[in-house]
Amino acid sequence: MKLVIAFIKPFKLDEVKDALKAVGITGLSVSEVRGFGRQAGHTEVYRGAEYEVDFVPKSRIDVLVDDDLVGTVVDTIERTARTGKIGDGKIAVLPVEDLVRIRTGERGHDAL
Amino acid sequence: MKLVIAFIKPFKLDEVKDALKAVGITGLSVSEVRGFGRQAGHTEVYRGAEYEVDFVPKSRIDVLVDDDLVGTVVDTIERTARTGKIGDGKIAVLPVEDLVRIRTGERGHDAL
Amino acid sequence: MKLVIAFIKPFKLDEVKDALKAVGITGLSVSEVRGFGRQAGHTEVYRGAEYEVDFVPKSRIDVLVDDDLVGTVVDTIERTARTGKIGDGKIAVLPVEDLVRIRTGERGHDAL
Amino acid sequence: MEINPGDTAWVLVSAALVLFMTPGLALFYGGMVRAKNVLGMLMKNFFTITIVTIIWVLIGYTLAFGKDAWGGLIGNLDFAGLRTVRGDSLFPGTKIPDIVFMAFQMMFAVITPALITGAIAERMKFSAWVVFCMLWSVLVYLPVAHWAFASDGWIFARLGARDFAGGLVVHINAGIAALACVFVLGPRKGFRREAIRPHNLTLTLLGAGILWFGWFGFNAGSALAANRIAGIAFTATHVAAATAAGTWIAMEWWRVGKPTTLGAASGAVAGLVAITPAAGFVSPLAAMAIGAAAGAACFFAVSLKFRFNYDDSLDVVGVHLVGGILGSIMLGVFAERSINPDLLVTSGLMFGGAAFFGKQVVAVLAVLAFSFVVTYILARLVDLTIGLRASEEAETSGLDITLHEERAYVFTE
Amino acid sequence: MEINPGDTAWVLVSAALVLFMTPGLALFYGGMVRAKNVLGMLMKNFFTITIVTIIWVLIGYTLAFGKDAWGGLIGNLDFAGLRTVRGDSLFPGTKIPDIVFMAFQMMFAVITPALITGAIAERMKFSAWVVFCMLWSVLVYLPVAHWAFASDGWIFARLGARDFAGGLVVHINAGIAALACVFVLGPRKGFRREAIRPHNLTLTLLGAGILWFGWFGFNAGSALAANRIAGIAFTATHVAAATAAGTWIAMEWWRVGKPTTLGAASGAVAGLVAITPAAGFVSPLAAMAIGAAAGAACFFAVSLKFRFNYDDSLDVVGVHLVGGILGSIMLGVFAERSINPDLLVTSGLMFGGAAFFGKQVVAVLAVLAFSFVVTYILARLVDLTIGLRASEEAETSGLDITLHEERAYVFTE
Amino acid sequence: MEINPGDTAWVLVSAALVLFMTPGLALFYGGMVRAKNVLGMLMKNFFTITIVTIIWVLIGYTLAFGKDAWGGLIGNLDFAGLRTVRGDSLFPGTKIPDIVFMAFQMMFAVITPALITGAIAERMKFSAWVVFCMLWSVLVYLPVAHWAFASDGWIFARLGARDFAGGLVVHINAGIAALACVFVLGPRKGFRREAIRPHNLTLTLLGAGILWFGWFGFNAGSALAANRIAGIAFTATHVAAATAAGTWIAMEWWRVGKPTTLGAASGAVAGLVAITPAAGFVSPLAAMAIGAAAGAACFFAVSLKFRFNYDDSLDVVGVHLVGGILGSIMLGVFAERSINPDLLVTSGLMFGGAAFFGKQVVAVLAVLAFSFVVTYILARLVDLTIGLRASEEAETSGLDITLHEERAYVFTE
Ligand SMILES: Nc1ncnc2c1ncn2[C@@H]1O[C@H](COP(=O)(O)OP(=O)(O)O)[C@@H](O)[C@H]1O
Ligand SMILES: Nc1ncnc2c1ncn2[C@@H]1O[C@H](COP(=O)(O)OP(=O)(O)O)[C@@H](O)[C@H]1O
Ligand SMILES: Nc1ncnc2c1ncn2[C@@H]1O[C@H](COP(=O)(O)OP(=O)(O)O)[C@@H](O)[C@H]1O
Repeated sequence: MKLVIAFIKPFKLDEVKDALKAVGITGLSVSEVRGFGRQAGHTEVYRGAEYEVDFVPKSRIDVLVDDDLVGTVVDTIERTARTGKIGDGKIAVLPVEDLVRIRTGERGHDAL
Repeated sequence: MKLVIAFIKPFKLDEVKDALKAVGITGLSVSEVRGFGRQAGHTEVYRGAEYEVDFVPKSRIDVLVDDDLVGTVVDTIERTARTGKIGDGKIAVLPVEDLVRIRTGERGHDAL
Repeated sequence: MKLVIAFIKPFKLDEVKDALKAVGITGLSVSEVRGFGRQAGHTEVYRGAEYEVDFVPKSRIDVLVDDDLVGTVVDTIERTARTGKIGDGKIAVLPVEDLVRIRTGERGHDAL
Repeated sequence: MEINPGDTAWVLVSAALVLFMTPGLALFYGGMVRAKNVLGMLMKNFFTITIVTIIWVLIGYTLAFGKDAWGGLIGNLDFAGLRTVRGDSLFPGTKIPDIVFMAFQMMFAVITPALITGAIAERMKFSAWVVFCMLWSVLVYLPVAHWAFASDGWIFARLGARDFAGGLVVHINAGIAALACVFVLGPRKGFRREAIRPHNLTLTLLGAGILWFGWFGFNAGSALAANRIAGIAFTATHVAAATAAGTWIAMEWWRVGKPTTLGAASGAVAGLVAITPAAGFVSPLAAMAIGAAAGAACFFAVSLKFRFNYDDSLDVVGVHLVGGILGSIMLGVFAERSINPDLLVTSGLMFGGAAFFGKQVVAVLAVLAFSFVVTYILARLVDLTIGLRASEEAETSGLDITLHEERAYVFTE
Repeated sequence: MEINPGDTAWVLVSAALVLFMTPGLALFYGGMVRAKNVLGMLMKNFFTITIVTIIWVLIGYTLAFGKDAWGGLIGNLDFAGLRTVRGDSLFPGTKIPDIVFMAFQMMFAVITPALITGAIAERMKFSAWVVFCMLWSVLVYLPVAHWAFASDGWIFARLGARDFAGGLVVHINAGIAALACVFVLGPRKGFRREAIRPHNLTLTLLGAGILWFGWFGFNAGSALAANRIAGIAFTATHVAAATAAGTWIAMEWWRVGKPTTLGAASGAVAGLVAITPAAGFVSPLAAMAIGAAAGAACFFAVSLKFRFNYDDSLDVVGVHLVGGILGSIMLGVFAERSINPDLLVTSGLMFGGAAFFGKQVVAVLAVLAFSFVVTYILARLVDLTIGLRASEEAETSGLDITLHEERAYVFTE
Repeated sequence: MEINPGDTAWVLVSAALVLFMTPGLALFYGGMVRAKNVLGMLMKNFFTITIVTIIWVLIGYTLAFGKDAWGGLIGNLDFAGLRTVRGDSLFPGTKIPDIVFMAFQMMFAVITPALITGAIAERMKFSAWVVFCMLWSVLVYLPVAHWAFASDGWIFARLGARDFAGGLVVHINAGIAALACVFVLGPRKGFRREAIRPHNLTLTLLGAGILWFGWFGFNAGSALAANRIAGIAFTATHVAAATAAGTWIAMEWWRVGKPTTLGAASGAVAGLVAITPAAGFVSPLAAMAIGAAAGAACFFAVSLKFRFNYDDSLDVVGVHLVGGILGSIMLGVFAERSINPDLLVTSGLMFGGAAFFGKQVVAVLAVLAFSFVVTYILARLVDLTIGLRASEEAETSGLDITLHEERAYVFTE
């Protein structure tokens, strides 16, 4: 059981979600984050005062996934989230020791 | 040391927090996420155009917890967050290698 | 490869980010969370009715980092985020099994 | 007699101002509900404009301002469809065209049921509101408006009580109806157990600002002329609002420890409500006294719902009912004949007019009884037929998504 | 003849109300775009006030209301720089100072191009808007205003069609121009593929409320006096808006399943648009009919863009063009000479005036053709020179950050 | 002489419009602070209405408009408690009831201290504001209002300078007071080090729209009649606002690279401020010149705080002080006697009236000196007694939670 975390460009979210659905992923969770990285932030101007804003908006996807699907999930995100421009983001895979579906109490594989 | 992550229905948040407090949990962090899963999303209509919105709002809870309390925490969340209807969400347990309390620099067990 | 997660006071965010940049961190992601912990929440009053709000706003930082930098990152966050008052927050280190840069497909160390 | 353009200009502006109050009210209330229900609240208010306007044109104006019919219960049908209301004659006793008076009064008919939406917030079905609002406008609002506003209405003409701009007709009427609705509808899930916090106080404060602004049309426009009575009413309105906000904040600071923006806004509205029946009849200092009393009384009144366990969600009872009663009664104390000799036969209690005081009390009681009983029956009726209340699922997920399939805010795109 | 202070007061207030409509429109539109583009939308609207006001003072008023020049295409330069417009004389046919009439009309010139911003939302460059708006005001708005509003304009004086407050000059004119712009500009990225949802419907509803309020100045102010015609127009305006909101919601409930707040707001605006040309010429019941037709027609019209694939983003075509045509034509049906004998020579179709109906049709076609052709040429011109469209990058990241270097909302600090 | 209903209608409407400006200002400012302080900002503005209204009724009106007392420092107590202000007589020199004039002027007294709240944003205690605002209204506003607005005030009657609607009394007065307050209060934590960004520019733009709308009442209402001067003032107001927004945006585009919505709103307000003293005395083209100068001058002025290190947080000094001085001086240049022969004895510099120019300069200097000195003393006094500044903790966590125990936005429920 793994947790795949991806930081992607927000406008790619729907595409990624649909692609994951297509390869058999039944669930995921998304949050809005502010990313700092190689991609430059932007300037904001208020009454003549300029502010450098380092952060750019990103979407974070968390997918809990069976070991045998991890490769597919990572590949799918990589492929659909890629624009080839700086700021496309990262994918990380973390080990999960236990997993529960709250509704039924099912554990591990069955909880997905 | 573990990190317990739970995706639950937002209106259950207060109940879950109070139950965790009751079993001796001294801290947790909550964020708002959009979940995709078995639970159907909803339709939105704007000037006659319909949009399927796959995502439903969920609350994500992150609890850092000692190894011996993990079972209690998972059970407590499972019990209090359950409505029995689709969309109750998941609980995952991840290994944590190190933990620090910023204020004091305490590590591991003492940091909680 | 590790994932360092820190829950800190929001007004410390810029300082922490700048310090991490200074020690060679090239990226991180930030989200807004509501924290529950030793630090007391606050009261809100609406038309004479008082509500205890247990949660305080915190910023969550996620940094993916090479094994050899983990110590530096944790120390840096600890040092810059500390005010010495209750509510300074926690830092957790989680193992990461795989890491991909979406733009290039680079893996592991090279993805950072 | 000729149309007076100055008077006509003022009443036209006032009508526009009163119309503007309904969106203002929508925002005032909308900011106080949770984010998942804000559109439901806005919708009930906006659509009330539609419902009442159509009724008003067809039969409302004539039932309110036609000559006594049915033994004075209501007006006759002389003006049905407004066919004979085309500005060719002046409205009796004024120098403005009848159609201008009609338009001004239309806006009062619109906002009165809208006030009730604050009490039934976050749980009533939209369809139920549409039906209830139609019935209530016809069977409760129009009779009461006829009694107190029409020149041959029994409260005005026979009893001799006075209601300058709608203490009886608008605030007591809507306030007691709100209470009846809440009894039938029951409380929101989580009432008294959970924190049900306003989701956007900037909307509420904006709404309060619009209400205050519009209320000048409501009260000073009710002089139906740009004359000194309009100036008296204008001043009284402003002074009462400002003073009531002050006393509410003072009470809050003293009893709760912190002065809140919601308190300031609520206090101002309480003052505006209380001065409504009295605006054209009292001096600035009397307006200050009425405002001060309203701020303090309504501050206490809004906490009664927790004590007696009725979910008057946004305090329609606490502010409009209590403020309306207070103002109508205090008019019986502070009215000065010398201020408005045309409309006042005697002064109030303070200036020796005990009889007038009594009349005000009778009028208040009559409206309370009539409105409560009829509203209660109507609410039960709607509940038994199509059901008043949204499903539990809708209440949990929010009315916006479930009833209107919209989300108020999408900040992430 | 003397200035009439009542009339002057009413037209001054009306001018202020019409000015207030432009910020109202900005919010109405601003709430409907995505959060990343809301400031771009507000900016185009606010800055239109600047652009048009400067033009108006220098040459606009005189080109619109100067005596026929260039064979009646436009007015002459008698009032250039407003040097001779200083309130020393009455505006002909009224009892208000010329400068007050000038100020009232200035606000119409301001809001008309602002209407177009709804169609080109979320993708037009600000610089392109500034240039386009200048050209369009001078080359499209001013001629059409002269034809239909000036006492010697050919549509008013020679053809004999009527436009009470701007069905032709404002709504058809801006609506068809919006269509031409959209043809040149092309659709937003993701149009018809992605959900492009309103980001803040509370702003949109607030904007609708302000528009409704301001429209009383727009329509009833066009009587240029505080008289019975103002009362007629005021009533018609309100009744049409309320009814149109009602039919839109009814259609939506029936065809889509859920009544929406955006639908209610859109319906109200559709009714306000449709009654604009007719407000001072029809009875309240006719206003109700016009409103009902507008609500239904515009409800269908807004879905045409998906069928025919033009990205009229916020439905300027569906609401203003369709509503404006409908109202101008229905005026040809419902006009009653007895309501406004000074301005109407005959009644409409329903009262036996077939000729008048024909004139209305001709006027509509003339404005459609002129405005479409000239606007299309202007838009192409601007596109070929400085480019109409923001970069793809800007469209993806949002116009606010890229064009204005601002963010609308920062809730986390 | 009889009341003129047209004039009365116009001044009543204007009073309502000026009242509406205070909530408008609250939103304008509220949008510019950080989300944690928005309610603190709204509260200070709303509550200023309460404070000043109560003072005005009791002693304010009489001290400002009573006959010269204390050697002309202030008015006498003839109208204390408004006991003799009941609409029974006309206000001298007008055809409106005294109570209507009183109500109109009350709204000026309300908004003037509210302007100062922009400078002390995000750090002043609410309790300190309440006390300071009371003292300032009585000891600074009322004397200056008496000098420049009362018919026997020395600036008006003896010096012979002119202030049509409050360039001296409102804008210079509040602007220089803001500077004095900032000196005593000190900068916000993080000033010049951190980005302190507006949290909600849609509120700010809405506020700017309301201010613009209300300013018609402020300036054109100051004609105290619905006459040609009102038309002149109305036009000048609008033209100056639009032009100033244009020059500010042009400067910004040129110097910073991007035109911003905050710039457009700020420019408009700068133009409105600058035209205030001059509105009823100048031609439309002169208004355009004044607006253009104000937009450019204030654009530069707002950056001075970074250079000279005073935290005039929302640019009250940069906009109101600088704009007010500019407008009062430029009135000395552009005033045309032929435009307003009743109030102007001579024209301005451009039309040969060097003396009048000098008088304007003297008046400006007098108000600057008086207001700065007294305000500085008052601010120190309040600071030494109850303390002006919120605790560091409160400043970090936000005034909303700590001072008012409320949160402006809760979007997640
Ligand atoms: N070390 C990191 N830890 C956590 N998130 C990161 C890290 N590096 C980058 N990110 C996330 O990925 C986003 C894109 O990274 P960036 O360096 O800008 O581009 P790229 O991934 O194309 O090299 C960042 O905005 C941030 O959200
Ligand atoms: N594989 C997954 N990875 C991450 N989050 C998930 C996953 N599956 C479900 N979730 C989260 O749990 C929520 C509920 O899941 P859902 O499938 O709708 O219901 P249930 O858990 O009752 O089967 C989702 O909305 C999402 O937030
Ligand atoms: N066990 C925990 N799991 C997850 N987050 C925690 C936990 N304990 C504390 N936190 C986070 O750290 C923040 C600070 O914790 P708190 O107990 O208030 O102070 P301190 O860390 O100084 O003892 C909390 O608001 C919460 O966001």
